[in-house]
Amino acid sequence: MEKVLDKKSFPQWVKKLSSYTVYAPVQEDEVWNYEVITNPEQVNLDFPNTVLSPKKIIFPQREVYLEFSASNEDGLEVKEVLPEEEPSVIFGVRPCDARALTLTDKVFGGDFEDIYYWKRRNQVALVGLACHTPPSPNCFCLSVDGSPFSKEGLDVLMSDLGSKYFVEAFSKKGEQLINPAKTLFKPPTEKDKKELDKNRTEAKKRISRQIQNIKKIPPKLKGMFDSSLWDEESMSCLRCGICTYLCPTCHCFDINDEIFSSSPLSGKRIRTWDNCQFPDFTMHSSGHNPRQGKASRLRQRIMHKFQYFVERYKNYQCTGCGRCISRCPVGIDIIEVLDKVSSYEG
Amino acid sequence: MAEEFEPKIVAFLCKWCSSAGSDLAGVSRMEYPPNVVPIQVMCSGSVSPLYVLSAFNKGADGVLVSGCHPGDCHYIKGNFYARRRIALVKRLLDFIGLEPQRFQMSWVSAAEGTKYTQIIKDFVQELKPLGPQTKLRRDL
Amino acid sequence: MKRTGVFICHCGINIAGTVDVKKAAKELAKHKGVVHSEEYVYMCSDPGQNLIIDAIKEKKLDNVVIACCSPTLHETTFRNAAKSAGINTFQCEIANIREQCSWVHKDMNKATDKAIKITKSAVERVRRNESLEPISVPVTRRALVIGGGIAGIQSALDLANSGFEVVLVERSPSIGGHMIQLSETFPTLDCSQCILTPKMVEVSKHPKIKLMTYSEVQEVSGYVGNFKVKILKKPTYVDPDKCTLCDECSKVCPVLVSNEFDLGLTGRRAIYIPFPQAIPATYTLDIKGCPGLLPIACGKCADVCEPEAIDYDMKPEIVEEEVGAIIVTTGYDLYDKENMAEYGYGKYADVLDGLQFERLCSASGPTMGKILRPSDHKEPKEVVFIQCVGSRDPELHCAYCSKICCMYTAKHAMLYKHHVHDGQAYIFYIDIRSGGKGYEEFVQRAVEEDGVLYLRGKVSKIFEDKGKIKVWGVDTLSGKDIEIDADMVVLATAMRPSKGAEELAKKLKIAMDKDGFLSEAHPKLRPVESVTSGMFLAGAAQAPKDIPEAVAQASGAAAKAIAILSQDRLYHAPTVAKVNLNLCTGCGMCVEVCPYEALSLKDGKVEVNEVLCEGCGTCSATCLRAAIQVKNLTPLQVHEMISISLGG
Amino acid sequence: MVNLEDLKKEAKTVLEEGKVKYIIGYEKSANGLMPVPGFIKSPEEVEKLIWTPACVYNLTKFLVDEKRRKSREKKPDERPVGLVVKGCDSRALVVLLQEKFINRDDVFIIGVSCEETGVIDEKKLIKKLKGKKAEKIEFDEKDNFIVTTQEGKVKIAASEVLAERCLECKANSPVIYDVLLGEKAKRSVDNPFQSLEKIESLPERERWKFWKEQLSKCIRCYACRSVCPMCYCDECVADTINFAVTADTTAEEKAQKIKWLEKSPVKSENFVYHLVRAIHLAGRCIDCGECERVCPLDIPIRFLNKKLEKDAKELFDYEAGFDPEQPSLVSSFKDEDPEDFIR
Repeated sequence: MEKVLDKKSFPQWVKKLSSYTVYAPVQEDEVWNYEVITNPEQVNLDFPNTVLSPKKIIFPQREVYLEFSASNEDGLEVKEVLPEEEPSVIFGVRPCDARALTLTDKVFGGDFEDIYYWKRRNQVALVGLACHTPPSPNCFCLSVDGSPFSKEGLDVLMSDLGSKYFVEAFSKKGEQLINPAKTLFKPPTEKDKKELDKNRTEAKKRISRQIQNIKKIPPKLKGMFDSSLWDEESMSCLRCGICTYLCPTCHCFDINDEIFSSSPLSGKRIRTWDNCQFPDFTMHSSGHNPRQGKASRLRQRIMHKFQYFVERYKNYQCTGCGRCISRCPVGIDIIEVLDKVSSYEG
Repeated sequence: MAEEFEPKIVAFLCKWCSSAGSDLAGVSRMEYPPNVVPIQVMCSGSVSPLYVLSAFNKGADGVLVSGCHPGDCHYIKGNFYARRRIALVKRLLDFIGLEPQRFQMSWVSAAEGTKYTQIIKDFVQELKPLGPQTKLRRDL
Repeated sequence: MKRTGVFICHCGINIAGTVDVKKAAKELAKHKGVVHSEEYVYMCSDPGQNLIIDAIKEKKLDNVVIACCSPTLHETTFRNAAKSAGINTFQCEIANIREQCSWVHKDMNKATDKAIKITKSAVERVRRNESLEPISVPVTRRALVIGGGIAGIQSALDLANSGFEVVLVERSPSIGGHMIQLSETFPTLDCSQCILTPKMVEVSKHPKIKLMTYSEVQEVSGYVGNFKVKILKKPTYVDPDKCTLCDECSKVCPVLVSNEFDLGLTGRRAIYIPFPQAIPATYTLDIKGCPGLLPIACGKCADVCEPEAIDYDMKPEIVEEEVGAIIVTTGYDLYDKENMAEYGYGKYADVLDGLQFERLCSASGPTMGKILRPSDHKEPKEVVFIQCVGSRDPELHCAYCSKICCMYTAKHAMLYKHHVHDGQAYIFYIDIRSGGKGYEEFVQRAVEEDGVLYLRGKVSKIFEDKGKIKVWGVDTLSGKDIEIDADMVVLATAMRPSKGAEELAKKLKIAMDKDGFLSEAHPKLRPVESVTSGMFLAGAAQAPKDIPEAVAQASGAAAKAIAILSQDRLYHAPTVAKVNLNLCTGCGMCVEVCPYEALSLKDGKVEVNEVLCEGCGTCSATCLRAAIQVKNLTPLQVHEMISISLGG
Repeated sequence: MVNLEDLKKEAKTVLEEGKVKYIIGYEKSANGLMPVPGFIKSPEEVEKLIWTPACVYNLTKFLVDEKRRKSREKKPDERPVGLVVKGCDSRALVVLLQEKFINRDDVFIIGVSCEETGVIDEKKLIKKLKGKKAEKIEFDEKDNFIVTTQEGKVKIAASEVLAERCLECKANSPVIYDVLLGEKAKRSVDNPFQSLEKIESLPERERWKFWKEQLSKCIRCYACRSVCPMCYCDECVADTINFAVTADTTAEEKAQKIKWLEKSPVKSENFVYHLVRAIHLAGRCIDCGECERVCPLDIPIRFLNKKLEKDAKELFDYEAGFDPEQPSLVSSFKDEDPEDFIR
């Protein structure tokens, strides 16, 4: 389905979606993030990119699995806690972030279906916003099989045509978003389509950053487990969790019991995001840590994204959003690291 | 009718002065509200800021740290370190907007049963209008 | 999981009257890890203790909590009971639900809830206690007494006569303290020197006493049973073994300085003997007044000294001593002159303090026992004594009562009358405190037999006028203004801790109260012990007191010291700091805060001297990395206690 | 103004003389304006060094890595590490020395004075340039920066883009060094707590609202802790498992790890984390502002540290990072410390 929507009508569209929980980028101080929208006028799609990707809505940083309490002398009473199933829609999803969700879908929907993930995932519709200018100077989606107007993972893609949006729906979910506000949408003119094509051609050119020889990287990495490159490249790493927590594709988690009362026992079993850059990620209770230094952790991040994941799922586990580059406190640049991998000899 | 709010207070009392002073209040059969659960520590100087934050995190409506008067410390100078540390914690908690009444420090000697009684009475009175402490209480 | 037993005492109705002990026992029985919970009317009774012992054995309890009175009372009782049942004493904790709960609350429900929380908190603590045995250390069976006044002399003699070696350190050239300056002592009026000098001689001749006069304690390290003391022996420049006390040196000495023994009423030479009966009997060259130790500067004394006892090359010497116990008897000084300008003290020659008046009365004093005015050597006919000078005045001076002034002022007035029969003595007082054997009778005697005129009130003004000292005051009983043209005024100035006591207390790491007197460990039950184990207090260093009290306390302190010295080994509480070396970064912040110097850095990590550590835990709160904690009251234990106290 | 060539010359000399094993300095990045920390191992590599107003990093943090690395080596190179420090960074060195974390011989300090200026706040600059991409930034002789963008050079008043901490700086010039480049000039700062006082002066309710909103954003990436040169503990009290474990660590010791806070990034737990962090930095924080700079959620964490810095000054006349011999704030006291808050 292809439509155009006058920019002025956009809030009215959002208004029509009252049966949905609506998320959109909201700016607070200097930071953009997806938040629940109560006032459709509030939605502003003129944003660079959010700090956290929409991953945080479908795979929240903290999820309650179950609640437990000592009921009587017989033992524990355990109550499963599942996410509430409520239809929701996220506006302003960047194509790279939507592609990222298709990758986490593979992880959480493999041999084992993660019910917590899918309860939310199935209920959420993703409305994308094409990147006619790169939202970040470090965007490199083209290098990892993406594009600034990729529709992968999206239900709807909106493209800015100045005074209006070109709106494409690719799925039933997407059409269902448009249907309640049908009258607001008009069929696109040929001029609209032409402008769209032009914008898209321009958009690709505007992406200045790219990985050299990306295809060479997965096989190359295979022989680099013991390379000294990791030591060199991780020299300045601080061991913080920014690159990983902000990554739209990272999906590791930890499970903990949060005890509210030790006697009588009560608490919750929760999962939280975990982070391969933290020293405790691989810490054994014996005290042995197989990934002792930060070099091995940088290696893990790179290898997971560009070797293991590729071997398993035939995709890079990276969609080129550039967050890890822009936000790294010491300027560690995944593109540079990968370029060094390409040219690494020895 | 709703029951009157009863604040929960954790009191870190040093063994030699404040806990002894609290004992004296008992021996003298003074009366004060039962809102305080005392935790005897060896010295006010051993009260880590973590104890205070943890008490608020676990739902205390008020926290009291009480030690020997300056110069009277059984451990000579532990209370002086406590005074400095607690001053900083108190200022910081005020800064983030916790009601200043919720975190108190006192000097109570082994002979000051009356003073201990009064401090607890006042503390409970001051906390009642504030209602439950939710700012730092865990919201897990 | 550890098996815990909980025992809740009714204490008759002391606890059970306010706390629903049955409910509490029931609630505790539900608590995690509690396999036994019962209540009983008197846990401290023999049957009560047997309940605990039996339960430990039958139910194989790992630890027990007794919810009862304050741990200060029966902790030892119950820990011993636990021990007799075969578990470690530290596997027993007390939950104080009497003093801190049942006795202070009325509402039974709330008191019960609180008692349950207190008891659960003790359960959480005891479950994480380590089994510990007292730390044993050998004892150096010698003692150090600091201060050679009557208290120090008494302590030293008592220790020495019990067979222990004593090092007696006195900073002035002779022992004797203030008591040797006094003329007669109340209430018997026996001669102070006559009763003190035999003791001084005994000290000097005692084979077990090592007397170090003109010496000061410089540094103390170690711990009870094993102190190491560095003593600075100042040079006297006179070899006591050679000195024959011929006094030729002092005759040729060109320097005249104020004589401290007579409190400035007379002068002395730079080379001098403080008083004829001084112990040790030798001369001392005070270099403060001496023009120089080089023969070219003066050298007269050495020239005349036939036995060649004078040695200008004598150097300060540091003597190290090892002792097992220390008694501090540093005594008092009178309140500084500067503080008492309002009474013309220091301004008018005939306004004296009590000690100066003692010297005037003393047969060995500057006037050979005649009471004469310092200004003109005339006999004073009207003498005004003023009590509470600087004492009992929280606004301007000392808040406390100096305790002995009432008595010695009565004595002064009496002695004055005995010397000057036609004179009149007036005493301004606030009240008369004459508690003590024969004390009240003594005061009555002053009034009735010697016609001393007691005036209740304060002196408002003192000034000199035509050779008289005008004393204006009010008699608050009659309400009349009083003006006396006095010939002499004697001030009963406040007693202060002796100068240097503060510095010494810091070296010894013993506490001082707000007035600077040394703090006893407990005001009632441990009056001669300091808070630092192995260090004891006696005499006016602890608080103003008279001779019999100082002597009694000195003997008490000696007995306490003997209790330590008579043992082969000492036992020290094992609840001391413990370091997690994996976490320690060696920043040394804990080392800085430790009041006992029990911590030190070694190879970049902190190390605990368990014998010095008193377990206060200040280190643990200071450490940013939780690398140091006190055994059996660890942050984990406190964390669990906080949680359970708040209901979770 | 510090001449880059002087810096390179110094660096080259010490490397050639073998005085240092390597130099930690600022290096140009392949991508854009901001430099990266550089580890210069040979005299030839000295050319990589740069010195611009974008040299924000506090490189003393890397001494923590260096110390850990060295402790693992069997025969470590005992030569010092060369370290380029600004005034604020040098104060961090002072604290590390005070806490005996490093020895003076472990580091060869190449001090660079910020003189009358300081370093930029990248966010401020981006805002100021309104989308133009900065490629280069230089100090001007006066109070300006010269920024080169794709569209040419722009002159920007330094005060507009200087980092907040530089506007409130107490040490423009290194307080400890082996070599000093630049002048010991000091910019006069009217009030080092100006920005803090805006928050302080809010009513209690507003302060609470402010911090509740700010700290609720935290995702506990721990970048603030990771970047802080004072956060050198092997195991943080905020960690829920033991890191500092050896073969000797008993099961009981492991079981004794206290959960002062949960891993969940919810408001209450975030407060515990940030308050503990602030308290643990009391008297130690030297206001390099790195924690705030790296926060991906733009939480103004620096205020928490700044608050305690101010209190330490006001209450105890204590300032961190000037004297390595002074006892630290919480391991010392004065008899006259205020106690008007005590009942």
